[in-house]
Amino acid sequence: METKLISLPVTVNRDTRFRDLVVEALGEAIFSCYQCCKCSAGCPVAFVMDLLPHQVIRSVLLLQREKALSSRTIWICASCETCTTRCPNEIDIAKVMDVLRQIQVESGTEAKEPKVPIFHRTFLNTIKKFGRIHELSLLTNFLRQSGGISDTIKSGEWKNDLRLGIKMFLRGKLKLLPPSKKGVEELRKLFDQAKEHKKS
Amino acid sequence: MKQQIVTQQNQKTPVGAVLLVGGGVGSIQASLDLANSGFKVYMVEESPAIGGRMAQLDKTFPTNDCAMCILSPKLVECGRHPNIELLTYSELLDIQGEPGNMSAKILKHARYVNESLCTGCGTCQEKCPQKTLSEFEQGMGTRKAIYVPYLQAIPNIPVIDKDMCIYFQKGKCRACEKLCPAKAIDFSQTDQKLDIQVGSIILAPGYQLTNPEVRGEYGYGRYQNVLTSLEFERILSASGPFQGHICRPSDHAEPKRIAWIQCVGSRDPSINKGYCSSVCCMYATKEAIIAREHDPEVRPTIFYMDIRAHGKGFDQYYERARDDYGVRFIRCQISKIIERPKSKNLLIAYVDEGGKIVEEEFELVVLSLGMSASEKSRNLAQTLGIKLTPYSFCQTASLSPMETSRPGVYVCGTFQSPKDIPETVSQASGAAAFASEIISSARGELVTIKELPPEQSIAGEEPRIGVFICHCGINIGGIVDVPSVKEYAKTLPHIVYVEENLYTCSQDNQAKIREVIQEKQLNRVVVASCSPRTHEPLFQETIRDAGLNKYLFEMANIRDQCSWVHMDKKKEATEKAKNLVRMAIAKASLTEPLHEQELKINKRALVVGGGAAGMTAALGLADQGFEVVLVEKEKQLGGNLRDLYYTIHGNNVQEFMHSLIEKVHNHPLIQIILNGVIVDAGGFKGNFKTGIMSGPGMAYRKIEHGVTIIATGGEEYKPKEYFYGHDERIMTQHELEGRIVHKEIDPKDLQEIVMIQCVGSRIPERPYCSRICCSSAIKNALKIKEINPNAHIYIIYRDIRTYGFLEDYYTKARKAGVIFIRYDLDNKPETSLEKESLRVSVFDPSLRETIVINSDLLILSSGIIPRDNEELATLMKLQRTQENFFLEAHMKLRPVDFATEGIFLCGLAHSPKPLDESLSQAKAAVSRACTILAHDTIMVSGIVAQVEEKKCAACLTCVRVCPYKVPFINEQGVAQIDVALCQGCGSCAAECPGKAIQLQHFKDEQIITKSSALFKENVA
Amino acid sequence: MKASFFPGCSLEGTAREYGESIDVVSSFLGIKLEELPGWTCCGASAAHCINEFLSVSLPARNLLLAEKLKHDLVTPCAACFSRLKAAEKALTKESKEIDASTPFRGEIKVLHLLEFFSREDLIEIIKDQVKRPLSNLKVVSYYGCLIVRPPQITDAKNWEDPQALDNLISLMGGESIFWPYKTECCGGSLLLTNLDIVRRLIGRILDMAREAEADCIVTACPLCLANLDTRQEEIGKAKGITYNLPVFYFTELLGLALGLKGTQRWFRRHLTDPRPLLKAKQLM
Amino acid sequence: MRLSYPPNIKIIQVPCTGKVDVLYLLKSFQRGADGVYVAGCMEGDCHYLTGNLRARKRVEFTKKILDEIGIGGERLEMYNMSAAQGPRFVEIAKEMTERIKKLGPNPIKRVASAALEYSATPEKKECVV
Ligand SMILES: Cc1cc2nc3c(=O)[nH]c(=O)nc-3n(C[C@H](O)[C@H](O)[C@H](O)COP(=O)(O)OP(=O)(O)OC[C@H]3O[C@@H](n4cnc5c(N)ncnc54)[C@H](O)[C@@H]3O)c2cc1C
Ligand SMILES: Cc1cc2nc3c(=O)[nH]c(=O)nc-3n(C[C@H](O)[C@H](O)[C@H](O)COP(=O)(O)OP(=O)(O)OC[C@H]3O[C@@H](n4cnc5c(N)ncnc54)[C@H](O)[C@@H]3O)c2cc1C
Ligand code: SF4
Ligand code: SF4
Ligand code: SF4
Ligand code: SF4
Ligand code: SF4
Ligand code: SF4
Ligand code: SF4
Ligand code: SF4
Repeated sequence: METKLISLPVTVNRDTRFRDLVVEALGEAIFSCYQCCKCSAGCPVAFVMDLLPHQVIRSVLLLQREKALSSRTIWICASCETCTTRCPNEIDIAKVMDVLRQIQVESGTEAKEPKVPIFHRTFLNTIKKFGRIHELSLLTNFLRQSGGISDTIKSGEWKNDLRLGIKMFLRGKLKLLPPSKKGVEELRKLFDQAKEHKKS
Repeated sequence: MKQQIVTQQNQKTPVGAVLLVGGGVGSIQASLDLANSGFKVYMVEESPAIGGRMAQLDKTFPTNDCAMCILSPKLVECGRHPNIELLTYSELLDIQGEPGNMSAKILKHARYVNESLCTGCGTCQEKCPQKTLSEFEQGMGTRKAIYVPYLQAIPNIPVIDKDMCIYFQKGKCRACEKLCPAKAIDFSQTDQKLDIQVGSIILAPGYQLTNPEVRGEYGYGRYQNVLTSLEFERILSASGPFQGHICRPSDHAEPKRIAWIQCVGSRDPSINKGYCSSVCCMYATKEAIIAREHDPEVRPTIFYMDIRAHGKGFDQYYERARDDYGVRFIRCQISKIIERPKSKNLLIAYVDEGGKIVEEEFELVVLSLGMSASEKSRNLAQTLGIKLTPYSFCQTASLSPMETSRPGVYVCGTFQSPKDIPETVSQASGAAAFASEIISSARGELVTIKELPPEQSIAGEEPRIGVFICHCGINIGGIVDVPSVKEYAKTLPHIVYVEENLYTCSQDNQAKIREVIQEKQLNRVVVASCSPRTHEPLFQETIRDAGLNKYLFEMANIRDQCSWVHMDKKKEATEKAKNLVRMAIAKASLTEPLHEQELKINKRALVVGGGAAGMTAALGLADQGFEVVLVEKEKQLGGNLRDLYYTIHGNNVQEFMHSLIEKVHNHPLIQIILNGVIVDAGGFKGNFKTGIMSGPGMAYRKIEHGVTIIATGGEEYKPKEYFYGHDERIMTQHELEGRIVHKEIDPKDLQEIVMIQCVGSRIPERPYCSRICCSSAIKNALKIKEINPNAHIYIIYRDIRTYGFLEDYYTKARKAGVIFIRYDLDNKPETSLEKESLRVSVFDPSLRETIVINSDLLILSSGIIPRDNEELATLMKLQRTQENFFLEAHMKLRPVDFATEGIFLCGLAHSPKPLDESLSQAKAAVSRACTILAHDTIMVSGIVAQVEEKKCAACLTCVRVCPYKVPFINEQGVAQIDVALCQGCGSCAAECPGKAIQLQHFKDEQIITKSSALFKENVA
Repeated sequence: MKASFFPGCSLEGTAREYGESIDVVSSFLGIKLEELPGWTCCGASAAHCINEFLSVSLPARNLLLAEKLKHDLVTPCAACFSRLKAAEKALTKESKEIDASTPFRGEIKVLHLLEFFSREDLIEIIKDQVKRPLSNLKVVSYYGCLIVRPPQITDAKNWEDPQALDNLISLMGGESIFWPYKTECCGGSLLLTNLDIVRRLIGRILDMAREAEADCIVTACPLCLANLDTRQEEIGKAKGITYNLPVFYFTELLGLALGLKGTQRWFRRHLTDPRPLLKAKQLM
Repeated sequence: MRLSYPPNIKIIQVPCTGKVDVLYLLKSFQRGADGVYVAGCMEGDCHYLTGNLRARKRVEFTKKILDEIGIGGERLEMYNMSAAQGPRFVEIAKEMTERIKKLGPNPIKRVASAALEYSATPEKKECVV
């Protein structure tokens, strides 16, 4: 008989702790998924995903923690909310992605698309520092953190980026000085509180 | 005691009339059942004509019958029935009173056409200058301000749409009034209120399509080439806006790549449409097949979630679509349709079988929209104080889906839950049984029975023929030179009288025909006019009223077959009209009076099978006042109910069964025969004779009865698959249910449970869906979850078929954490059984990997097979399907009748179905049976085959040929045909080598003379 | 007409012309948009991705500030709008312990600038004041994701086929072209991390605008504009086509149609220069 | 729908095409019909279950006889159509007329052309044309 196996058989897990975390954040709704694939069919970035959105939901339901957390998908999801908007079962798939990202970050392991969480962290750090985003600082910090500078140089992208940067600058679109640190004190408190609200 | 007398005095006697709300196929069926079993019927329909949605459909699944062809005869019958009063363009405002005696307030909207004067000639419609979009054509075609909704509409009386009429809007025009030859236009009409006394009410207001705009991502209304399924039906229809030519709205090009998107507005809890609409999977399949038939280059694609082919013959239909018609089924819900700005083609992205995203271009997309209750019917229910479900359908008792929350008011069809035509029809009959039960004592009190004059004998007379030639306004007269046809007719042999009329069918001309018959001593009448389809019965009635046998009437079809189809060839049309008249006269001169035999009806019923269906049928008939003999082959009643404990809705089945058995035992009109075996059977509708052996001594009895109901049921298939029988952890759903109830299994001890669906069903050996096993599995899974919420349950399925509101239980099960894993026939789950471990491995198509579950129990959802019924089928000459379920007379419109008249079927004997549907169907069988039992005698059609014994060589040809197995070789060694059984098809006559058989009214001589008459002139 | 204004971080940087045009147009229309004093970043796409608590508390802080001022909070950025609305819903659902002393009472509304400009009274004024109708200008409206999605958060009514921009275009005498990509995602949040994905997304949108024979695109979000405007050249080059599809903020077009000063300055800031088009259409 | 078809076609109703006798077909030709066709319901859709299948067999058989006696089997045909197929009805009427015109008049007689149709279940057949 022709076999259609793509990977080795997986024995179903009985440990539900991972799924419980997601359910805690999203409610029982996630169980109601009937795998209709509507989320995946409408996802603008599905073409570069390793796990399609419906498969992400499925892996949560089938207790496959590793599969979900080590996916590229959770990082390249553009948070466009298309899936959430159209899911017939009112599953907030975009939020599932968020929750999985949060769990992944807290797990301390390396993300499949490491640049993305680095970017987000840099972003939040910028806020923490200035209260608002200063695009230039964000950009340079991110490039430094993610090793992006050498990447872009290697790929030759830097020429593009440089050209773009110069154009932006010439058009007055790059603000050079960071904003004054309004409300930063208050924000610090929030960031501290945030640490107490870890997932696991 | 005293009190009882008082209440009895207060109670008015029941009224023998029923009010039907709605004029769709459901209502039509219920009204015919009721009117034919002795009750007066009022049918209130809000639109100008009856027919409902079915009239708009092209073909119908799974037989692909033309919807209009099979509906039209029923429409005509309703329109002509003396005991059915059609109140079209009307609505029910309110009801008052008690069950059995209610008064209904009805608002009859002004039609502005006098119904008794209008002859339906259509002149007004043709001449009216004001065009508007036709609702019937879903806005894709036009109609006039004065209009009949569709061609075959009943009543064929137009109505003026006040909002569109120029006269009403601007005070000028009145063209219709001027041109109406019957002077039927009446602008002074006003809305009228009527009060009608009835005993009971049936609501059948049907459904409306769910608004496609609830799912804006599909662009309906924005994208021209995105259509609703009903719009597509009209496009397919030969009488539709494009004459059945498939073309798309944007550029009228022929689309080749057509996609259907399923479940639009159904199975969508996010918009409070959590239910499945039950019909859209099948109608999309049908539309795809028909599109392919119209144009073999069409490449249909259906995007679906589960194919719900849960009805009789549906799975085979679906497979044929896929395998023979190349319909592509892709399991993916579509997120969005994108219209390409220039070509207006439509892009659809989907996930293919291999888990890849594919974008494909289509030229036309059809949205398979679901059913919703209309706002109007919701309001009506509210005024009547009838409870609705959360989805705004009519709420009913869970084991009695025809009873509303208000006593005396019943429901049927799609207002109760989404369903197809056969289920609507069957439920309609069921509702009719309920509605008539409470007024059965008033049966026959309000019906009209016509007194007829004695028939005059014409024996030995030469033919004296009268000919009436109709102008049909200008329909005939405008093309055919009627006066010259008249002059010509006068020259033909046997003609005593010829007359032309503007409208031969009008009331006054009917009177005229009667007069002329008397005056001129006519003994044959020929009318040259429109069409026998609609008018032959009318003229036959007229000559019968004048004392002539109705078979002495003959019609020449000079409108539908002449003037209408040769409009541009007036001369030829006139010539042809003459030919047709000559042919009709030739045939008329040879017609003979035929006598419809009157047979007495035995008012007893035989019910075979003492399960839920059989017992319910027996009780139903007995409650209508008829004697019943109930035969059960086992030693006790109950059938499958004996080991069924709860339904998915939570009913206590054992309690239900015991009370049913008790009622059956205690009913004075029911006689029960246990351990009964049917050993011989004979007779015909109204007069059957059946031999039964019963009891320990196998005593023989002959039962005489007028009708038979077959309720021999079905049983669980005992699996041979998945190690069933080799391990006590492996069992069927049915067995699981029993073990839980009897505490042999405690769900608390279970961690992991696997259920496998479609065991023994939907496989080449048994290609049908057993319909109930999906919900049985869900029922039991929910039961386990209720007791042990931590149990992990995996249901391995092919398609989940929780049609209608059952979908809610599927949703509930998922929410409770039951995991559903899909498999294909070529990728079945595998089990391995070792001492300790019971492992099931299955390929999960979502994650595309094989999953292995270590299970505590393996539950097989095995299918339903019919009980052994071969002998019974042979004895009673009953037809069966390939799978040995019994076969009804017509899949769509006669779902509980056998082809053999007087025999009905219900329950699992017909096909697998859950308890509530078996009970409804049993009621339906009761209603159908009552249409016979209500009468004292029946007339047998005069058009039957007769054997000339001398010529018969007993060659057995007729015995072989007759589709109804009527002819047999009698004791004299010649063929004999029972007139009560013969359907009059003429097959035997055509094949009898000795020409020993003649079909009355279509004798060889008559047909040959008629056809030869065409050539008389040429050859002479 | 008064409202608190939450400009969002990019209005001082990449979206300068948006900020400038908002100022000019709103003061012309007699609207007082008062910058929320002490506002801080809403967390944009970063917070909700990696920190649930911050995803609500960052925008919530601003919401609470605004409630004190008792005016509705208007923001010109889709991402800010989305985050503020999400916070609004979260706060009204279960009063979270953000700042227990001043719980959110839900007395003010969060509005996107586009919504605000679609108020009937403003529409009436704009209709009367159009000086230079955008005749013959074929415009496709691009709303992007977060102004409309998900409707449970945004309270959008016609989320699959929004109309606000199209209505404004028609109001200004332009030709609003129907196209199917009004709300298709441009990948904004991936701009810095996954440029190749973003290029593909933008490329599709630009292709569709071309197929619809549009002259230009109008948006109501700094991120959308940045994405669609800045990368046209490089995407086109890879495919061997020149898009040359100017992208406008709707307020810029309003400025143009209302005949206000300063438009030149705004248009100069665009990477895909709109001036040749506007000249060709005799709008400049 | 009122589509037009050639007026040389005359319809003879029978309860079911199952009633169409070989005799009728032959007689028609004997009397001078140039062509005859039998219009039955779609296969599998017969109102009387199997009448149309029987009719087809008989028509095939009669065609052979016609060939043998020199009239020609092409003058006889059996068609299946449903009552909704008005256009098809017309198409067949035209097709048959064309065919007969090509064949010329029935060799038995010399005069004009006429075709005869035996049509089943009249109540269904006509509603469309
Ligand atoms: C596109 C499509 C294709 C289909 N194809 C098939 C098929 O191939 N086979 C099949 O079996 N089924 C098919 N169906 C389903 C079929 O249409 C229904 O099963 C059937 O019409 C139900 O009949 P009904 O009598 O319940 O309701 P309806 O046909 O809806 O009739 C109800 C009638 O009641 C009238 N009415 C409504 N409210 C009131 C009121 N308040 N007062 C008075 N009158 C009222 C309406 O005007 C209407 O005439 C299809 C459905 C659709 C949408
Ligand atoms: C395994 C199984 C599980 C089911 N589970 C559910 C469920 O969970 N929920 C639900 O709603 N429905 C369920 N059903 C369906 C439900 O049981 C039936 O719809 C209902 O019982 C009606 O059955 P019936 O009367 O038509 O047939 P049966 O119950 O089969 O009764 C037929 C009776 O006729 C007798 N009989 C047969 N042949 C003859 C003969 N020649 N002469 C005399 N007597 C004869 C039989 O002995 C039997 O007593 C199930 C059915 C089966 C088989
Ligand atoms: S759209 Fe919703 S129900 Fe469908 S697969 Fe995605 S999450 Fe599941
Ligand atoms: S939110 Fe993420 S997963 Fe959902 S459609 Fe958008 S990109 Fe895809
Ligand atoms: S009066 Fe009205 S209905 Fe009559 S013809 Fe004129 S427009 Fe038509
Ligand atoms: S013209 Fe008169 S009789 Fe004819 S259909 Fe119209 S109203 Fe009826
Ligand atoms: S699954 Fe149900 S609702 Fe969906 S298309 Fe099929 S029948 Fe209709
Ligand atoms: S009988 Fe005459 S008037 Fe009546 S409908 Fe027929 S053709 Fe018309
Ligand atoms: S399990 Fe039963 S009801 Fe479900 S699809 Fe299979 S055969 Fe049909
Ligand atoms: S006419 Fe038809 S039904 Fe009657 S005996 Fe002959 S073949 Fe049978």
